Amino acid sequence: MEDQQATTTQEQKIRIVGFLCNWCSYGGADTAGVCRFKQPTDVRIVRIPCTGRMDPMFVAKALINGADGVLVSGCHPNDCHYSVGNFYARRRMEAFKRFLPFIGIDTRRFRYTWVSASEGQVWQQVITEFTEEIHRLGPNPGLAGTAEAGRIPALAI
Amino acid sequence: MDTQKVSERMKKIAYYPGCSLEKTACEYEWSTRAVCEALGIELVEIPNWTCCGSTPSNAYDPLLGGALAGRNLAIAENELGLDTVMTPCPSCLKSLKGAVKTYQKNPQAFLKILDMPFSGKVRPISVLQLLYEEVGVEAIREKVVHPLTDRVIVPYYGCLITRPPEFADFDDPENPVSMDALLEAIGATVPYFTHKTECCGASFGVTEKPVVGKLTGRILEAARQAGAEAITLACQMCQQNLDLRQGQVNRYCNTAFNIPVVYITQLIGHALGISHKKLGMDKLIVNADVLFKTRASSVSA
Amino acid sequence: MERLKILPLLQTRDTEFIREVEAKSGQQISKCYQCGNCSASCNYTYVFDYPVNQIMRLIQLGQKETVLRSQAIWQCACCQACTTRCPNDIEVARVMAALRDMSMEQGMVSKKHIRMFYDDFLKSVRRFGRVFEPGLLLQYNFKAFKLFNDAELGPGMLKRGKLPFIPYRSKDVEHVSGIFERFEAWKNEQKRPE
Amino acid sequence: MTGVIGHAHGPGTLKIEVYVMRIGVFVCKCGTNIAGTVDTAAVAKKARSFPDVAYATEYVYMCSEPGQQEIQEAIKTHNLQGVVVAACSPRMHEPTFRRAVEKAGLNRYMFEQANIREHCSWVSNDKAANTLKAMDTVRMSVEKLRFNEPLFSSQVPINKRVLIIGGGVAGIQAALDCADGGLDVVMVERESTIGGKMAKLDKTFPTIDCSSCILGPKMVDVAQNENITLHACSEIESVSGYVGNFSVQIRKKATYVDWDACTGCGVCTEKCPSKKAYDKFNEGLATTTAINIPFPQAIPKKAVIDPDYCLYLTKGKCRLCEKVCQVNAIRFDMEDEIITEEVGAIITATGYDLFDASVYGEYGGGRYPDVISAMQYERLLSAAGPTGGHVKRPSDGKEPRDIVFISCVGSRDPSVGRPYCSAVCCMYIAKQAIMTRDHLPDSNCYVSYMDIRSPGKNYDEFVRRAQEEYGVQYFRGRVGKIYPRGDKLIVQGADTLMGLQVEIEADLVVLATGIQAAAGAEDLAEKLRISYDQYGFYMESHPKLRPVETNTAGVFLAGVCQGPKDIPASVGQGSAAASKVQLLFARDTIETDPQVASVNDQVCVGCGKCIDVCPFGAIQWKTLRDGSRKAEVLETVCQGCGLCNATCPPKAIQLRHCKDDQILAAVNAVCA
Repeated sequence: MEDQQATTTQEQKIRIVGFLCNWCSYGGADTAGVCRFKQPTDVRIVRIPCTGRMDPMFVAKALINGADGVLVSGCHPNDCHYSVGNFYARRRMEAFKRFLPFIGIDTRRFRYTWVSASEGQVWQQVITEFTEEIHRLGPNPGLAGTAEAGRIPALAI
Repeated sequence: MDTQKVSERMKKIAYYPGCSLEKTACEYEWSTRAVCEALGIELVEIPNWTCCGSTPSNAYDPLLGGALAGRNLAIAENELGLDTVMTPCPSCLKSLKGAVKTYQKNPQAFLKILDMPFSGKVRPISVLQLLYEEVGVEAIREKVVHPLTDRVIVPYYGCLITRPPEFADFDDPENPVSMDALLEAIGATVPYFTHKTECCGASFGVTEKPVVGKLTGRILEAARQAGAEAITLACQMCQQNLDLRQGQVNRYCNTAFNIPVVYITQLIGHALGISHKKLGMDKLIVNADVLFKTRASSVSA
Repeated sequence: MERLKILPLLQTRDTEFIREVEAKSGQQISKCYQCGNCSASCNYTYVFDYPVNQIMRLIQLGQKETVLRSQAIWQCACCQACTTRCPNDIEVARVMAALRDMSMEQGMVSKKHIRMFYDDFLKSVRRFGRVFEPGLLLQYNFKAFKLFNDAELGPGMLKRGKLPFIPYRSKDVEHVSGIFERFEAWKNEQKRPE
Repeated sequence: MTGVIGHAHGPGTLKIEVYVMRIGVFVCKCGTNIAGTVDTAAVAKKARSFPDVAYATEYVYMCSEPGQQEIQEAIKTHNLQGVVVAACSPRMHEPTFRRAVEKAGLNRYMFEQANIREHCSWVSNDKAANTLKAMDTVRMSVEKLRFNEPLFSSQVPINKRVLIIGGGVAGIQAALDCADGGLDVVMVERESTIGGKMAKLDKTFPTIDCSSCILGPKMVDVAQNENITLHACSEIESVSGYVGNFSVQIRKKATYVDWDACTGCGVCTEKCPSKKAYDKFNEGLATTTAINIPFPQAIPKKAVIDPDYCLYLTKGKCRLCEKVCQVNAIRFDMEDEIITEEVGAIITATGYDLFDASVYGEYGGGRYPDVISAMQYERLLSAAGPTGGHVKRPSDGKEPRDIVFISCVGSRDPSVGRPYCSAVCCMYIAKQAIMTRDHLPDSNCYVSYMDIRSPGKNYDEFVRRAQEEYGVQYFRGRVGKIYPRGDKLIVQGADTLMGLQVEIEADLVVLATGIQAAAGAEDLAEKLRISYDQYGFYMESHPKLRPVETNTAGVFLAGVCQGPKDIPASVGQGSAAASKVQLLFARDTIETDPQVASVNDQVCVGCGKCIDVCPFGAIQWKTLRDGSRKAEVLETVCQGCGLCNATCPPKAIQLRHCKDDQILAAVNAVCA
């Protein structure tokens, strides 16, 4: 019983930031809502026009400043509303993922995925799985020694 | 000289005959062994193998069935160190495959009941699968010495060989072609057979006789309409219904079928030049000599 | 089995039963939209008291007794035609197998002789390690009062050396009977209330 | 409007400049849609504690007239400079609320919408968690809004030409409506003739009127209308530009016939010695000549050479058509040609394909010649078809007596990846059964069905007539297997109403194959930058309120490319799309979206990376007076994707309304 309560309080602390492209994944999350597909509530969604707009700095800042997980979701490859934005995003996110261990962050806390506007069920799956993963990992311990550094300025990535 | 088509891994495989092949379907067992030997595949019989549990054990609980079948797989793994288990019996194959599935679903309970080390990595296959996928149609064609030229034979697959598709993972569920291809490779003429996968009545031979009479009768009738001189198959349960019970069917349906029902391994064995004695050709209830006689006279002529 | 006349749904719809069938078979019963393809494909429809699609319907309606006492579930040969052709990818044959399983557990088997045959089969396996087919047949005939069932097949098989008189007893029979014991122990463990 | 009043200190040591803005927060209850699982009063109360929030309230329906008035009055009374509405998805009502704040004198970009319905109240029943999430979401919007600035759009001229992709009945309707309204229309058709699937039909339900009698005149109108330019045998190669000014590259496929010269006299088709070419128009029931005109009423009525069957193109010998052509129209050296058309709007009417029934192994998998598709049967019924309208079996040319129709072949069948209803099969089967009884009064028609879907004017009456007047025998249950016995086909089905298996010895079996997305639909969608669903059908902007628009401005949908539907609905959509284009073209200019990138010259280092990545070529070089080179955004070309913003090393280029500081403000609102 006590264990369960402990997890509940811990669960409440979990913060996930989701960067969703306006045309596909934001619409997909809308579709999931319209269909009343039940999802965990830990994600906070930022609407961006395209995953090509994603600067890895956003993810780094979120994770360093206390987010426990970051999810970036856009259109499927070839389906980008701006033709190629998600290809650039994929390249950047992939490179950034490899960089994460260097700043002491577990790569599992960051995920990027593709969900189209019609895929409400896929969104439900993606967000449920990712939230579960973050719950398993627990709260983000943050950067060692960054308490003094506070909010770090823009990373040149 | 040896068949190069057979991969190294397949040259030596574990062999599970199953209870019915031991006696009542001994010709299937003999011909399987003979054909594999002729094709350069060594069959190592699982030492002290026991019953796979079949349908009754699975009706009680898949875990009981799984453990009964699984102990044979575990022996193949532990004592023989082989990763492929071949069985000619489709029903046993189903149990063996089911054992792997049941193990994957609940390994703890499975191992507790089995009480033997088991990794679940061993792969059960049928003799048909071995001949069609691993040896290959071409390798068999090359070795044919007594082709069944001009013999019209229809292949009967039955239910279990290709179904359910995800589980069997072999051939097409509605229109399987593996035996068609093997028959053609040994020179037979293969008309399109409409009842390839219709159920023959399975084990209801004992308990629900009229059902088998009707269903098996339909298959025999479809074979007759296709102009078949013989039916070939790869399942001893189907063989029992079609061959052993052909007389019962005739009585039930008021028909006079006299169609030889021969195992595919027997036909391939014949084509490869193996003696009929070794293939147990005399064990068939409906005499199949008519299939081979005319061919023999044409050779001597 | 007498056909149902009026179905008092409110009183008889057993949702626990639906849940249990789904858990046992791993299939979602509500996916069935009653197209009838299973009954169209089943070679045994003509002997069933309830065709397969009606069995599925009865499960959807939670009619436990009717389903578990039906003969159809015992006349299913597990030929998988229904599973192969189900447009909703329901493994219908597995559902039928789960129903047999439950019918035995609940003691609702309608086809007593089939149950008998199954029991004898397993006893034979437990005793010898392998199945002794002729013995099994005789035993079955005796119990089912069909003494001469299949007797006409005997001479033909005998002539071809297909009828052994002495059962083979596997050297590993202890391990096989051990499996039965461990299974029973495990089963009792599962049943024990917390 | 804003000024620096001081420096606040964040939790870290970095100082953040804070601008003062009087913000109003309006929390919508959406009836019980939001209020049911979110404590909206608590959200509004919490919002009052957020920085710069001067006013916060809740209301039952924020989008309603009184709701909007409430916002407008609050803007005036509380002197608000920015507004956050916490309600549904901005994809739903952002334009509504932007207009509302604009009416009250605010710039429309001083507005943010927090999505607390689709992303919050509808995804969980945990009221406490939802309320927490809603508060965070409002906080993020408030923080972002504090960095917003007014934006102003400009006007660009509209090119009042419209491109229509697809010449089926939906495309034809759209083209004629646009052309009759005085617009310049460019029509692109993949096949050598327009008419689409409807041209192949013999009759239409529920009136049984002749398909070619109602479609034919419309096809002729397309050919004769001066405002319509028709490119047949053509496909879309690429699309660039934006609403009002698209540039479309069209591939005109080699026909090996100069269509300017060809008169459609048909002499070449009579003389062509290669007579085994696949007859697409007759669904492969007959063969045709290598050079052919698909049917007498084809528009344009021009000959085309099938290079797979032409003896000269395959074997290098023949050229008979060249010799007999009196106008010397044959061009064996013809190659594909790419042309460019400039248009202001695009209507997509690319139609559908029929499901390939050969995946059904139990129905013979294409092995039985007398198991045919309904479209093949339609050709057998047609007086212009290969049998001249005499129903004959493909195998032996005999008149069938017992005919079985099977519904839902490739529809409502998840096991073949088609779980949806194709919407027309129930009706066309009833039609074909009625026509069969008319053609062959001694015949017996059987229909295997699961459910009868006949919602439409006079539709259900039609299905009833098939049974009551024409004696068509319906039986409820799918067919499990078909197999031949002698020259008959044994159809093994079920009657679930009786709980019995049924068996029919049939002479002919017709499979009601369902509708699937046209081949290449996904490719075209990617070129047009529109969305499609998992089956390849194009997604409309809103399933109820914007049925013919897409999420890409200036691209509209008509017909089955959006989803299965019948002829009246397709024609309706064709007209609807045309009227949407007329509406767009009613003005001379179009307002540009000011949410575009802009460059800060002081920060730009002139590396040119933004120019390289821009998918639209919207960034170019400019030279300052000091001779330094800087990037410059062409605001009318920029589509606002922000790729340049993420790429720019010194962050000199910023996407307006979605700048780095705006995004980070939202992120920090929840991470701090």
